[in-house]
Amino acid sequence: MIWLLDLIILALVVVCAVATITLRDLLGAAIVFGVYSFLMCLLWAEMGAVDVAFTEATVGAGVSTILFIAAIFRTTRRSKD
Amino acid sequence: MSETNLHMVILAAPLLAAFAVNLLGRLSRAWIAPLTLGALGISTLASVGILFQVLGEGTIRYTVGNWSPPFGIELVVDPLSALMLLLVSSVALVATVSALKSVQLEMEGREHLFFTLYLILIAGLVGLVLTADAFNLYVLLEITSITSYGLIAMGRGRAVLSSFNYIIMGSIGASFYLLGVGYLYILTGSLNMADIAGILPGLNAGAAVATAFAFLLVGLWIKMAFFPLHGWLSPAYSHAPTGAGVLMAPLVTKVTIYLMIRIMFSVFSPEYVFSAHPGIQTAIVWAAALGILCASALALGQRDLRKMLTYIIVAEVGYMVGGVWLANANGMTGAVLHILNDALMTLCLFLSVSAIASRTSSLSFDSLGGLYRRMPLTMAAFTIGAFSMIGVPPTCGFFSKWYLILGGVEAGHWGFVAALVISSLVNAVLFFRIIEIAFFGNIPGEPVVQEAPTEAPWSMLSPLVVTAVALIVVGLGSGRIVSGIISLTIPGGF
Amino acid sequence: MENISSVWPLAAVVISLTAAIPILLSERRPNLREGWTLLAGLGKLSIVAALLPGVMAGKRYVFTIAEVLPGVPIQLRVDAMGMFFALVASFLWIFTSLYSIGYMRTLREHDQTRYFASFAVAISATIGVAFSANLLTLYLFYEMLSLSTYPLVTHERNADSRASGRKYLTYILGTSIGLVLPAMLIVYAAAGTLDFTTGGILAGTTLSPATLALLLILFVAGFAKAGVMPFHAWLPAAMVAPTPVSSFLHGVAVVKVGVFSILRVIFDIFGPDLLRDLNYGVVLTYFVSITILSASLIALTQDNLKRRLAYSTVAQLSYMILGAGMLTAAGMTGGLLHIAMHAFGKITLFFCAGAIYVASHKKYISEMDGLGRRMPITYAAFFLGSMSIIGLPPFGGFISKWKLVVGAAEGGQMVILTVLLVSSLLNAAYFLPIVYRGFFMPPREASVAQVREAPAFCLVPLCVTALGSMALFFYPDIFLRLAHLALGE
Amino acid sequence: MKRLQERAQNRPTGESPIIRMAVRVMIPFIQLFGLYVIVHGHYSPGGGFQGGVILGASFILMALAFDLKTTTDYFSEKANAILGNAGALIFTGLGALTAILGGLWLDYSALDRIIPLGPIEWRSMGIFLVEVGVGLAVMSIMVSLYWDLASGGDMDEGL
Amino acid sequence: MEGILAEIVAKYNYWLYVVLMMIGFYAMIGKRNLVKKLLGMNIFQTAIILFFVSTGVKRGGGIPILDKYKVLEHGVDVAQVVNPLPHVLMLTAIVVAVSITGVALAILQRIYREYGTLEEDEILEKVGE
Amino acid sequence: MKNLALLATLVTGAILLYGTKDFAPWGDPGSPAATHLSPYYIENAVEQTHVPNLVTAVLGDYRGYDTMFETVVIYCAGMAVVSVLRRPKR
Repeated sequence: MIWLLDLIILALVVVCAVATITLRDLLGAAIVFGVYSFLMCLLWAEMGAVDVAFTEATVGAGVSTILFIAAIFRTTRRSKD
Repeated sequence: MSETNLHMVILAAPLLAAFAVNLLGRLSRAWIAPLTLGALGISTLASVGILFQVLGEGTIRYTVGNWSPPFGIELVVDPLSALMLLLVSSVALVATVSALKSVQLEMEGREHLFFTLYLILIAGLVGLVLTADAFNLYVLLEITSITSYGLIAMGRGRAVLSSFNYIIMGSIGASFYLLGVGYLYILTGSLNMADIAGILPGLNAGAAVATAFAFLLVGLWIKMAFFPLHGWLSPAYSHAPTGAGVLMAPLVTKVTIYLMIRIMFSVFSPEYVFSAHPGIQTAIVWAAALGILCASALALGQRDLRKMLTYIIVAEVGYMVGGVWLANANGMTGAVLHILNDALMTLCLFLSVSAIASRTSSLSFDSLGGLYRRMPLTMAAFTIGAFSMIGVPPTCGFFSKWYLILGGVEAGHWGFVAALVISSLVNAVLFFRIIEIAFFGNIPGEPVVQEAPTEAPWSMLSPLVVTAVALIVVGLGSGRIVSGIISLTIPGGF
Repeated sequence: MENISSVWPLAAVVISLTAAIPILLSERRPNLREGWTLLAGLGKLSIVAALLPGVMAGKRYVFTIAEVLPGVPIQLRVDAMGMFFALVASFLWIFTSLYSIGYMRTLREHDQTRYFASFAVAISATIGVAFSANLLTLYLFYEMLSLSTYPLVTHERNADSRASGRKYLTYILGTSIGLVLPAMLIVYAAAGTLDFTTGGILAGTTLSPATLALLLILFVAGFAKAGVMPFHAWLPAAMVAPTPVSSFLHGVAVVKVGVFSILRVIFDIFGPDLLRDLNYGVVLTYFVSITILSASLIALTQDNLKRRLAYSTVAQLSYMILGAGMLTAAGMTGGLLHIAMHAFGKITLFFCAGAIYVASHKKYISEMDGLGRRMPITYAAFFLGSMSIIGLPPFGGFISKWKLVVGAAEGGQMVILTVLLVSSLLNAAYFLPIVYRGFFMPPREASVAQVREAPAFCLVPLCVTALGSMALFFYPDIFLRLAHLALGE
Repeated sequence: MKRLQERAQNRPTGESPIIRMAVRVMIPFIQLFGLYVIVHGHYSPGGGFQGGVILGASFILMALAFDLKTTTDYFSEKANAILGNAGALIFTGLGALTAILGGLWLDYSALDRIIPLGPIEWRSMGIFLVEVGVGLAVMSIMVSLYWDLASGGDMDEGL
Repeated sequence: MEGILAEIVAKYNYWLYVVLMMIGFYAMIGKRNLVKKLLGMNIFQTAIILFFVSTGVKRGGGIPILDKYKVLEHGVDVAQVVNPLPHVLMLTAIVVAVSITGVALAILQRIYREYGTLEEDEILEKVGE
Repeated sequence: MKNLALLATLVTGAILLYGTKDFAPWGDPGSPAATHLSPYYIENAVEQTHVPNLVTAVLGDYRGYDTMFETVVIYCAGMAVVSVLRRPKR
């Protein structure tokens, strides 16, 4: 079962990464990036890197995303590509 | 403080002073100058001491936290790094004297922030020179980068855009470097340079080692703006605040070249670097030659003094990379000597640019007319710096060029020799164009208006004069420097 | 040969360099400023003269400034050849300075301080070239001379002088960086040294004849100050400078430095024997013969007096290289001697041209009809100078030309002999009409009637040099001795 | 708490009261958790960095639910700057201190010379001190990053 | 074919990281929107972190948090614990990544203030190049 | 431009994949990375520092120098953002 979960996470990570860079709505992209970070964090926790996973959860999925959102709020949501 | 910690002083003084500047500087700006200059003065003194110690007793090895080398982080001071330490700390000291003034003029109220970043940048450069740990090098590389991004973005107008560009390129470079470290780590299980160097020859993993080597090098090339990866440098340095440009232009690329030498010869070996892939060596020297020519051509197209100088920096990077990759002792000597000389020449030119910028509205060629009359000392120093760039003896630029060309002749690499000669000629054209404008004023035939002498303030002029004198002193002393220090830095196998 | 370590060579070089500082500082007191100039000139001449007896006795004074490259220090060494040149240069500098004072003050030129300071640096560099112990030191002072004369060439500050300055630098710096520097490096890579050694340092090396030929070309073309065609174009262009500068450039320093450097390279880097073995001497003589003839022909067509003199200089310079290229004892002596003889003659001519300009503001020969009667002393000196250049007795020019002719005859080179004779005729053809027009043609312009002799500061130097070139015919001993010593005879 | 209530009353428009209420309740717990993560870094995942981020996040959350002014009332800019500097100084200063005490840089066992706890215990202690420093620095920098980015450098209303 | 498949299965993490790296790298150099470039940068860096963390994995290894007293008395079986060193390195790398993101976002806002857009081509147009 | 970027990306990816061919299989306990340095930390860290969380031990002590600079990095980031973005108070 665990490898199935693993495989799903792997697939989702790639999907999220692609979505992040293709979404035209920057806010959406930032949110998807948060999801991506969180999936990454799951992946690392599963690899035994609990500290890294914890950090990624707080930083990547948390603060980083918030900073992105803050910056996007202050600038523009629109993106041409 | 015990003697063994002497080289930590070089790093710790600016680092601790940075926090002090941030805390006390926001209370009163009177604190900033004494703290900054004091810290850098201590650094310079300590690095002089270290240089003599290393020359007397040989390489110093130091383990942070008292953990034996492969497990803890090791710092190594060999003659080359001792030389670099002295270069970094003294250039920083001289640059700071001028930067204190120009920052005061340019960014009222943000001085403490500027000098916090500035001092940490210096500490980062010192750390880069000291470290013998591949991952620690990455962290310090990012310190120097992140402070540079900040310092550049403090400039006006397009500075932010260039800084953003620099962030993207710099991050790619650092990430590539980190990938290289990762590949080495997975192959050897170690991060200590000497340890890796011991393990690598016994490995049977040609592809991965080659990949690691390629990524380490490309990463550093991006950071040092080696042609064709140079795009970020020119806008970044030309739009940076003058105070930041004076520090970054002489030091950052030069330290990165030092790092390249470190990686090539301390992690890998000359045999591996030059013999394992014979075509690569020639290709890189050709790339360097091409880079020199293209950067010189680009410099010719500029109509702004600082922009022009930044392209010259790119060309000079080609000199040094090419010199190292010539794979003979003369080329290597030339490259190392040129690191020293180029830092001084660039410092001299950027200091005079900052002195000029304090008195003129812009740095485009049109506004430089008649400067000799108005700022004779500044322009005299500028002229010496220009002569050094062109390679007129006895300024120091001539001697490193001498070794580089000699190395090229020895290696039979005529393309590189031709590139060096042509770039010297281009430099002559570039600088005499400016000297002519500054000498005559811009509008032909029109009588030059006798203006009141407006020489830059002494705090900007004195470092400039010191540097100009240093150019000649180093030139005349280059025989001693080569035989006393640089000859010790040539790795075995040359 | 005995080498004596001595600080005097350095003093001889540096004295005028340091004089530049008080000159710059005493901008507001012209008399004091010119005092410094003259003081430095006299000091320099006396130092050089003090070293003369030792050099005549076969000693060499050596001073090492800095050890800059392995095996190649920045070193000064006074030997016979250097002494020969230094003597000429430092002697004539005093008169050039005197003349400059008169010229600049009469015309109320601007920026006189900068002018005299650059002058002082330039003469330092000239003596430095003369006393260089190796090619690197020579290169150093050569570049220093190029750069310090740039402000002199562009003194006028107008578009014309800027263009000439640019041309000057392009030729001089371009060739020295682009041609001499690589050549020097190849020599260093092959021989491991750059020291001037009698008999040359390239003889024992492994360089192929083709490479040697390339080196010779690089050096002869690279020292563009010598004005060998096609690298001569800067010389007529540089005539926009004030006349004392032209006389300094052509009579004393710049062009002679170029020739001197080429002679140094031929004698002490290649060595006559090597060139003789390879038969490159003949090629060189033919090559410069072209310059001699064509420059003389061009000179005939020039109406601007200074340009005519300039082309004459181009031709005369190649005489010296021609002499060296003959590789016979008499020829080489003649080449060397011609440096001194031409210096005295040509400087007189330029002084005269300047004096004419100061007195009458005339630049073109066609305007100078009848001027001789208003300025008899100047025109007489001009006549003496041109006789020396043409090479007639009793003038110094005769001795050197005679040696050249003898050298050509010894070498059995009839072509060269013809060239010498034809060019002498051409010399006469472009100099004598000037004198003739001055004395015997009626003035074309009314303004000529008001012209009076130039001030004494101008007149005295030109008389001295004119008489000097005559005196050299009767007392050439010192220069002959030095030339023989230099050639190791 | 009282001030939060006042502010909530002063600005009736804006975010929903439910969120405000929830945030008001959550913040102390978040901060407690942050401290726990820092202090317990020796025994469980976490440490100065993660704890610092969590502490910083509590203030960010406050700023999100209320407004920027609220946070600057609680945690002034000056205090923030001093804490940030102090955090970084604790780490580097500890390094300098060990060097001054005659050890090598960051060799915590050298601290044994001031208070004799035993070198190994001091290493553990040193790591703890360092983590606290990191925590302080990270917290204040995270908060300041958010302040600046959310307000565009004006430090007024925030998002 | 078999060989390649086996290789992929044995090293699928490396493949994954290369794919992510390529996505990030492409965004950094190919996308014209500045925020996209930064997102790409973050993806690139997480990919590298993934790579490093993967190097620390041991099949059958537990997390690198031990029981102090047990270890002091009985020692520890190296094979039972994953390699902690890459984790340490990556903690540092994450911090560096978030710092750079912060600075970049600040600069981004200044750019927007200055040029009113975040599209690279539009900015270049405004700058006049 | 985009094509060039794609090409550069593909080349980089290909080189990186080419490099992985010499790696030990994923999770191999006998790989150099797992056998050279890390056993030392796993075996000795608790004893030498009395910290059971190995990551914290290595982070805080063995590689404390890195962590010090890590703190400096984030500190710099804070300072840089303030200096770049903050506008003086009216």
